[in-house]
Amino acid sequence: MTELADPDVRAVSPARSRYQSDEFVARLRRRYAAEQRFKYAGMAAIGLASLMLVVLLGSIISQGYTAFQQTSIALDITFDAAEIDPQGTRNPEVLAQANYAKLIRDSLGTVFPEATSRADRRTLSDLLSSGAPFELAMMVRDDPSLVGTTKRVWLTASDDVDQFMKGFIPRNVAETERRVNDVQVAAIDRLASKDSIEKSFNTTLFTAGDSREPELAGIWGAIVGSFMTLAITMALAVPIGVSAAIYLEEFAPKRWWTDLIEVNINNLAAVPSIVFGLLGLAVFLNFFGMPRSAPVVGGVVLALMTLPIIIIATRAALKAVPPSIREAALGIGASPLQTVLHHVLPLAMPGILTGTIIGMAHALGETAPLLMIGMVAFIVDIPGGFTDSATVLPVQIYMWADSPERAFTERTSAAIMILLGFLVLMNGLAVFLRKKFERRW
Amino acid sequence: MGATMNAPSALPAVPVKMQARDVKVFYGAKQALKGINLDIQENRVMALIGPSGCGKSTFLRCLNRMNDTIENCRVEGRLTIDGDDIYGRDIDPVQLRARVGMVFQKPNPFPKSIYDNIAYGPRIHGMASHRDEMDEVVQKSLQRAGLWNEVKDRLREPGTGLSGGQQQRLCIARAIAVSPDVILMDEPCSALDPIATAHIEELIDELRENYTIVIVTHNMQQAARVSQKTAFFHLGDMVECDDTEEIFTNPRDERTQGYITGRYG
Amino acid sequence: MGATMNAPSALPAVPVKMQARDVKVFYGAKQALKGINLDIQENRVMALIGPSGCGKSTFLRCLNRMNDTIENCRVEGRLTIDGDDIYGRDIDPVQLRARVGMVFQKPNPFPKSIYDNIAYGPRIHGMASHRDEMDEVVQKSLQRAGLWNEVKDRLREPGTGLSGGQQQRLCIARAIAVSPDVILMDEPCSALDPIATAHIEELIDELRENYTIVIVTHNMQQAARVSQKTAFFHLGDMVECDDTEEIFTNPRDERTQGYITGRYG
Amino acid sequence: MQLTVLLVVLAVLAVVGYHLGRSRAANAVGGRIVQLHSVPAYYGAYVALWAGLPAFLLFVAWGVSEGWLVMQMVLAGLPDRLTSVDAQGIALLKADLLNLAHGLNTGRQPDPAVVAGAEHYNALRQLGDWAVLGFGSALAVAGLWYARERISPRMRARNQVERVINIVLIGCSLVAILTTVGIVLSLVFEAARFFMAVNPLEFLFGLHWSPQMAIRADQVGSSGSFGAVPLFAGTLLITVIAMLVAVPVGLMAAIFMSEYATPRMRTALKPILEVLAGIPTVVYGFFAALTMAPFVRRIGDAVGLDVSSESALAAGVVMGVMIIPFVSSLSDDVINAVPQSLRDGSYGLGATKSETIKLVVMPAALPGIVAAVMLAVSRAIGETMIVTMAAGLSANLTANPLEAVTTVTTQIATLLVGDQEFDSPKTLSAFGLGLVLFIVTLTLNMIALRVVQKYREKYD
Amino acid sequence: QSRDQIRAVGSSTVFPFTTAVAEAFGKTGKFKTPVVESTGTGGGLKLFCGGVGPQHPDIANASRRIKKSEVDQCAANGVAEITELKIGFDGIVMASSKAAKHYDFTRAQVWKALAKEVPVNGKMVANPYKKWSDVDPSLPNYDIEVLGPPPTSGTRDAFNELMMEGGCHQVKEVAAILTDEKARSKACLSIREDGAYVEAGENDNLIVQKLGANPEAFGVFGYSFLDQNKDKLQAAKVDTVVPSYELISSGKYPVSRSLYVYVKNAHVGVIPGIRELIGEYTSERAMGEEGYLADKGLIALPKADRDAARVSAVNLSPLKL
Ligand SMILES: Nc1ncnc2c1ncn2[C@@H]1O[C@H](COP(=O)(O)OP(=O)(O)OP(=O)(O)O)[C@@H](O)[C@H]1O
Ligand SMILES: Nc1ncnc2c1ncn2[C@@H]1O[C@H](COP(=O)(O)OP(=O)(O)OP(=O)(O)O)[C@@H](O)[C@H]1O
Ligand SMILES: [Mg+2]
Ligand SMILES: [Mg+2]
Ligand SMILES: O=P([O-])([O-])[O-]
Repeated sequence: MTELADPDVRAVSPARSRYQSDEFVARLRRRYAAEQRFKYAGMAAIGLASLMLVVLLGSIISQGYTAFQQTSIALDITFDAAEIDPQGTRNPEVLAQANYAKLIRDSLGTVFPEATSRADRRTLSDLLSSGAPFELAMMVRDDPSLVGTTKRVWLTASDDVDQFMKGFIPRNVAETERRVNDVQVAAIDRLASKDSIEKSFNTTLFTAGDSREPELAGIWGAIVGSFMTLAITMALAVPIGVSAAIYLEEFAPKRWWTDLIEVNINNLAAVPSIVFGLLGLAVFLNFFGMPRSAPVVGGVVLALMTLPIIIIATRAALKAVPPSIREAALGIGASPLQTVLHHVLPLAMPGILTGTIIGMAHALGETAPLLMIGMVAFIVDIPGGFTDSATVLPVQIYMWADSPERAFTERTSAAIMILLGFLVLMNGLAVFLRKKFERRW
Repeated sequence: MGATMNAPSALPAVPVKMQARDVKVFYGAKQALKGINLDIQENRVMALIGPSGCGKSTFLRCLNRMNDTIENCRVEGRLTIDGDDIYGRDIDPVQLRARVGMVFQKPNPFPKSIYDNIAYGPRIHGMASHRDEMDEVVQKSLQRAGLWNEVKDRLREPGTGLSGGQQQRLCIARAIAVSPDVILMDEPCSALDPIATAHIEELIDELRENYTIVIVTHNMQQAARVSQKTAFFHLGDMVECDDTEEIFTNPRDERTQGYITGRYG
Repeated sequence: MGATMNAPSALPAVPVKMQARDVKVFYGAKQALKGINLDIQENRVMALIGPSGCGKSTFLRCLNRMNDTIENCRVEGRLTIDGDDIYGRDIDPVQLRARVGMVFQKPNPFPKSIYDNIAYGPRIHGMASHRDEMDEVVQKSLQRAGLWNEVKDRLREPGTGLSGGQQQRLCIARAIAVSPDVILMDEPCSALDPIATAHIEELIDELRENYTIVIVTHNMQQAARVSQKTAFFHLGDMVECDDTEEIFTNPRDERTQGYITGRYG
Repeated sequence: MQLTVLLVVLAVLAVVGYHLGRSRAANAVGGRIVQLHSVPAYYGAYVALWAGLPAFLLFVAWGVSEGWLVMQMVLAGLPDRLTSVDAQGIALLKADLLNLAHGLNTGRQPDPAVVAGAEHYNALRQLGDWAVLGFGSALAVAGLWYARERISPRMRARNQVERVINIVLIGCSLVAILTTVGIVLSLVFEAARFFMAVNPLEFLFGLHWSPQMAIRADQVGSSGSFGAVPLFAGTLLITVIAMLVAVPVGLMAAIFMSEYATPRMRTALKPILEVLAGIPTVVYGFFAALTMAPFVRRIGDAVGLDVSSESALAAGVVMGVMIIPFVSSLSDDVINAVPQSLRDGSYGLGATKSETIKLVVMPAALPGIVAAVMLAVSRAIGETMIVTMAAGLSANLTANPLEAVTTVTTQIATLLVGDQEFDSPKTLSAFGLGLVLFIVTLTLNMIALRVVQKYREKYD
Repeated sequence: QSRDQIRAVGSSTVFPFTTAVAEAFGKTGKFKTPVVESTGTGGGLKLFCGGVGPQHPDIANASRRIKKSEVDQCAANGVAEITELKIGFDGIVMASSKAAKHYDFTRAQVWKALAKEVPVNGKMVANPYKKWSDVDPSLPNYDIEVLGPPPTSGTRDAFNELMMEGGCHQVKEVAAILTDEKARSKACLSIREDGAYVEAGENDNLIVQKLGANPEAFGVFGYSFLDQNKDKLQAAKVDTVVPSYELISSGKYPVSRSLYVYVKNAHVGVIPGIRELIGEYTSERAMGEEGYLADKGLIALPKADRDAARVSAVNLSPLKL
């Protein structure tokens, strides 16, 4: 029996009322003040971050919401058979080749009979989008019986008219200082008085590919491209990243070379993203001869870029699982792999999901590496496969943000809103999964 | 076997340190305690015994409001310390916990050095202003918990690297380092070997002079050895509370009898 | 108090299930076991006793290679099961651990439902092909661990929501659910109340018919009650191993004597 | 088409193999699985691997080499007059063949021999695909059968399966190494050319960065100095500013979410903050340049400070906002994973919540928090757009956050997307910068690893 | 792989014009719409000169003329025949916010304000001017702050050559102080690095918007951005010439440069549609004075040059430097 003959015991156990002493109470008050400060600091942090988000989102939305509307102009178009299909064959080839611009000019001529000079007529046809003749061509292709009739049709207005209607081009400045001249302003007023010009929901934005004309530009191509690219990224980065993390955290012997891999992964996280683009260019395009601008290459490059994020996050999550859980599983004869798959991984899942989300969010918003592999490109056609030329949402945003046309400003913000919509969707899924896996023990 | 008690019996009336009146505890919809009435006397050791899951730990955690940290836990009834309502406005849980220390069932050393584990409490309560004082507090606490000799050369090593029993003694040392009024111990010796257990029991006996102690134990002998009062819990009820000798030799309730005799009678 | 033993003494020669020859264990540079020689007989209960930190858990963990999971742990010497080298090529540690089950010092239920905690082992070993069979295995195991009545209505609730003692019994149930040859128990009853302890001790006695059991305990009485052989460890040495009765009544080494008599003599 | 079918066949065979292997192993010992070397699932996995893996490798090999192989065969079959041209001619011929094989109209009359070649090409590809489907399926069935036959109680199925899995896992880890190798290779040659043109010492220790070098021979160059110190100093400055925003805010946000907020609040807050990480950097760039920078400048003017309209402060702060979620979300996860028993221990001693968090929870969560912060630092170093737009491109050597600075990555990006020339040091300096940045961060990471390893503490 | 889609790479300045042509070309429906990448002139030419075959682009956009070294590189990689098409002009303007007072500059003033070293009292000294009014009292009392492209940009090259070098030559003292041709040229082209000239990246929209936030600053960017932001910006006259469409087109405005498109002859006929595409590009409805490219901000060539481009496009006459 150990002897504890300590006559001095009371020295370390002072008067029993010490926790009610004034000194202690005063100290407690200070501690509580610190507690409050700490809590407020936490709230302030959340508040600050949320405020930033609100400001950012606010500025994006306030700039972008107008892009969801587009101005159109109604014209009575005479689908003159002699003009469209003189032979009367109704051959689609012939119908497609017809000069629909002339139909529009003629129609405008009847609305604005006073415009006789070449310049004025030109000015007037600039009210309509350069895509308007194609809209007519589409109508005729879809319904050849239109030929020979006269019909009131809504045609897309040009971007300048659209901006004017939305108030982004001021009316009360000198004519030389606006892209809509006085003749056009008068024409717009005349159309408005006849209810022949109005704003409606901008479906083009959601269904079309890119275009040089803001009023014809859409982000569907970029959405599809982003989807394909991200699908590849996710399919590669998540399994490879999680596997690598599992290996390093659970199986790898602690040797110099595992340290090397660890350092190396941390280092990759700091490599500027454009360097991954260089890598993609050198290895995938030049060495393996993969196609330029293809989602498959973009996906691989972004996967390499997000890999370190996922690995680091997953390792941190695995590390947080208490060893007693592993012992419990091993102790009843689960193999190390089963231990990891059945117990450790599910417990680490919230952290893994967080890493995946942050990695994917990064990949979803990244432009620079794609520049090197040709995805920063003007691509009109909607990609149909993983090797077709494609672009992605952030690149579309980047290119629109750099376009001179005023109307692209609002579309840039609209595209950002859509991108964020996808992000929120992705996050939503992760929140759901995270909630499923999360538990405190 | 019978209760081999070495504790004094039939104590004179002493002031009541803590009091429970009709204490009910719920975990969500599940009721864990069904109205406990209990007086805990000053400078006495009170043992709580009873089968597993009967609510001993739950009750113990009410005494220093550790239940506050459990999400869906609700406490009803009145609990007092020195006449003050524990759940009342006047009492602050932090202050309360400093007055009512706790040692848990599973040893839970902090992921810090052995030294810092002990110094943690005194430091937050501002009990030692100098390095030397702190060193002394740490050494005293470790000595009283009977761990000093084993760890004196490795005070800077992490507390989590100790064996199970060492960890538990570390937690005891940590609790007594802040010299609370009341010490709650939830099976403090379950991970200890007999020598260490004896050491702790001696310590408890010694602490009793200045402190009030409530101990949960599954070891009848231990309860008999260290406590002056014993309360028997069963299925969320406090069946019986009396002088320890009384309980072990002459239980009034048949459930108590059944339990303490078990196959050990 | 003296060792009140209710175990049979002087057993006839029985086959050896596991054997340790000059087993040394190092944690990094620190030597935790200094050359252990020990025979563990089939269908017997072997108790390991000794002061805290003497290496009981370490030795136990050698027997099913749980030490493999500790980064800097090195095992030397020869350990066999049924004559096969435990650390040899032919033995798969995973399969070994299915044969040599383990209950740990701290209860460590999986953060899953009670049912899934038990069903996990049988499931990975393909021991129950049907839902019904599995239900039966779960029920049997919980019944044998004496937990069935308490949890039968909440099998789908998380195992981590149980009380400390319930958790430990859950872990025991989980270990016996895979019906191993040998069961290693590291202070399995330290968190249990006497009734549950008695239940487990009975279970151990019962299991002995089919299984070999090694149990670490700090409770001399328990060692005396449940084991046929007792080994005394001290500072990394196996000081003495003999029939339990022999050890408790007639220890040869004075360290053993000092320990088991302690203040309990 | 055939290849898709093959994949489906392989998947099915693998599943079948798994079940066959498991039941056969169990039967081999009459249900007493203790007698097996490994648990039955491993025998199942063993058979599944034999069924799936060889055929899958064949599939991959064919997929990679198909185009090249078939093309070689077609070229060999073409008349000499077409193929006996230089490499460029062959390249054009191949393009012609492929265009024809895919039925493209190139707008010119193709050579009949080339047309025949294109048909040959299509036929060969068809044939090859069918052959691979047939051969692959056969291989899978054979593998399945072979593995099934080999099952015996003493067979070390676990070791074999785990070896394969281990190889796969190691392979995954090696992707990171390969990436590094790839990056180094894609930088090192051009970097070497750069260092031949510019003295590495001048590059590393020069205090002046101004690559206004002539890009055209007929254009007279102005100053061309390549001292990278201002770039690294600028990177450091902006990273530090960003961290000063992101770490306190992120960490406090994480603490609030995991310790103070209700679970419902937490599930809502976390993804909201994560949105910050997903906003395209162009947006942050505009925000930094058009809102934050003028704001900082106005504040500075108000208190009488001379603030450049492109300040490191504006860029750094906005970048910090962007990486808040890196710190907050990851830290929140690890803080949440700290066992409750540690908190209880602290509360039991009379600690307040904030004391518990600061003194117990944080140290326990430190390894994970360090990982999160390192990730955030990395992200800050790698970010280009915000700096380009808000802090400008002028390389000032200053520690004053109110002045304009530029960063290494910004320069790399600008040099690479701007007008380049093959062997102008101006263009090549991007590669030099990339390589040196790579080495610098590698060194820093090495140091960080040592530090973290030293202070890492385990808990349970 | 085969390719049925034309690929163009190169200058970000020419990008808006080539894309407009590509789109119009695609709308005719006979061919797929070409893919146009914005890689910068040098980067584009590097890709373009990489070789012959479907993995290499067919067309390169350039905001400057191809260099001899680049032609050599092309030849070394087997790209022997290149057709050069000059497509139009780009004016480089100096503009400020409408909120500021309007001022006009001479090139000499601009040079003095922005050069690294200027002659003071017969010596070249580090540029001492802080305000425009220091350069010339007739100029505004504003801090000199010019937001312009970085040295990696083609626009910057042109600005250097046309504005700075031109301005430098107007300052007679320079020639007097620096007799050495090389040193003089260097002095003429060096832009100060003390913050007065802000390298604002390649995003011209950003410059335009920054001018809004900072009315005392001037911006340097392409004409098309001025055209789109007439209501917000006012352009300074340079040497008394207004940067208007007509005056740039006629060559009176001193700071304008030519834009080019290069075509890889070897790909014509292999990749479908190249001939038709450049036909569209050089057509009057595209690059004519009233063509859709003019609407996008491209300044049309004189009639004779347009005709010459059209002939080149038909004949595919290889470039000889
Ligand atoms: N956090 C919790 N949530 C829900 N139920 C709980 C929780 N903690 C305890 N319980 C339940 O409350 C009852 C009392 O638990 P308590 O921990 O107080 O038992 P105990 O007497 O300490 O048992 P033991 O001796 O095994 O530790 C048990 O049925 C237990 O399952
Ligand atoms: N992972 C480890 N690393 C380093 N040392 C360890 C480790 N685990 C145990 N030790 C040390 O090895 C010695 C034996 O420990 P062990 O856990 O076997 O003791 P024990 O006999 O089980 O004690 P207790 O009865 O307290 O559980 C002790 O000194 C302990 O501190
Ligand atoms: Mg309890
Ligand atoms: Mg132990
Ligand atoms: O992209 P640029 O080469 O025209 O600057």
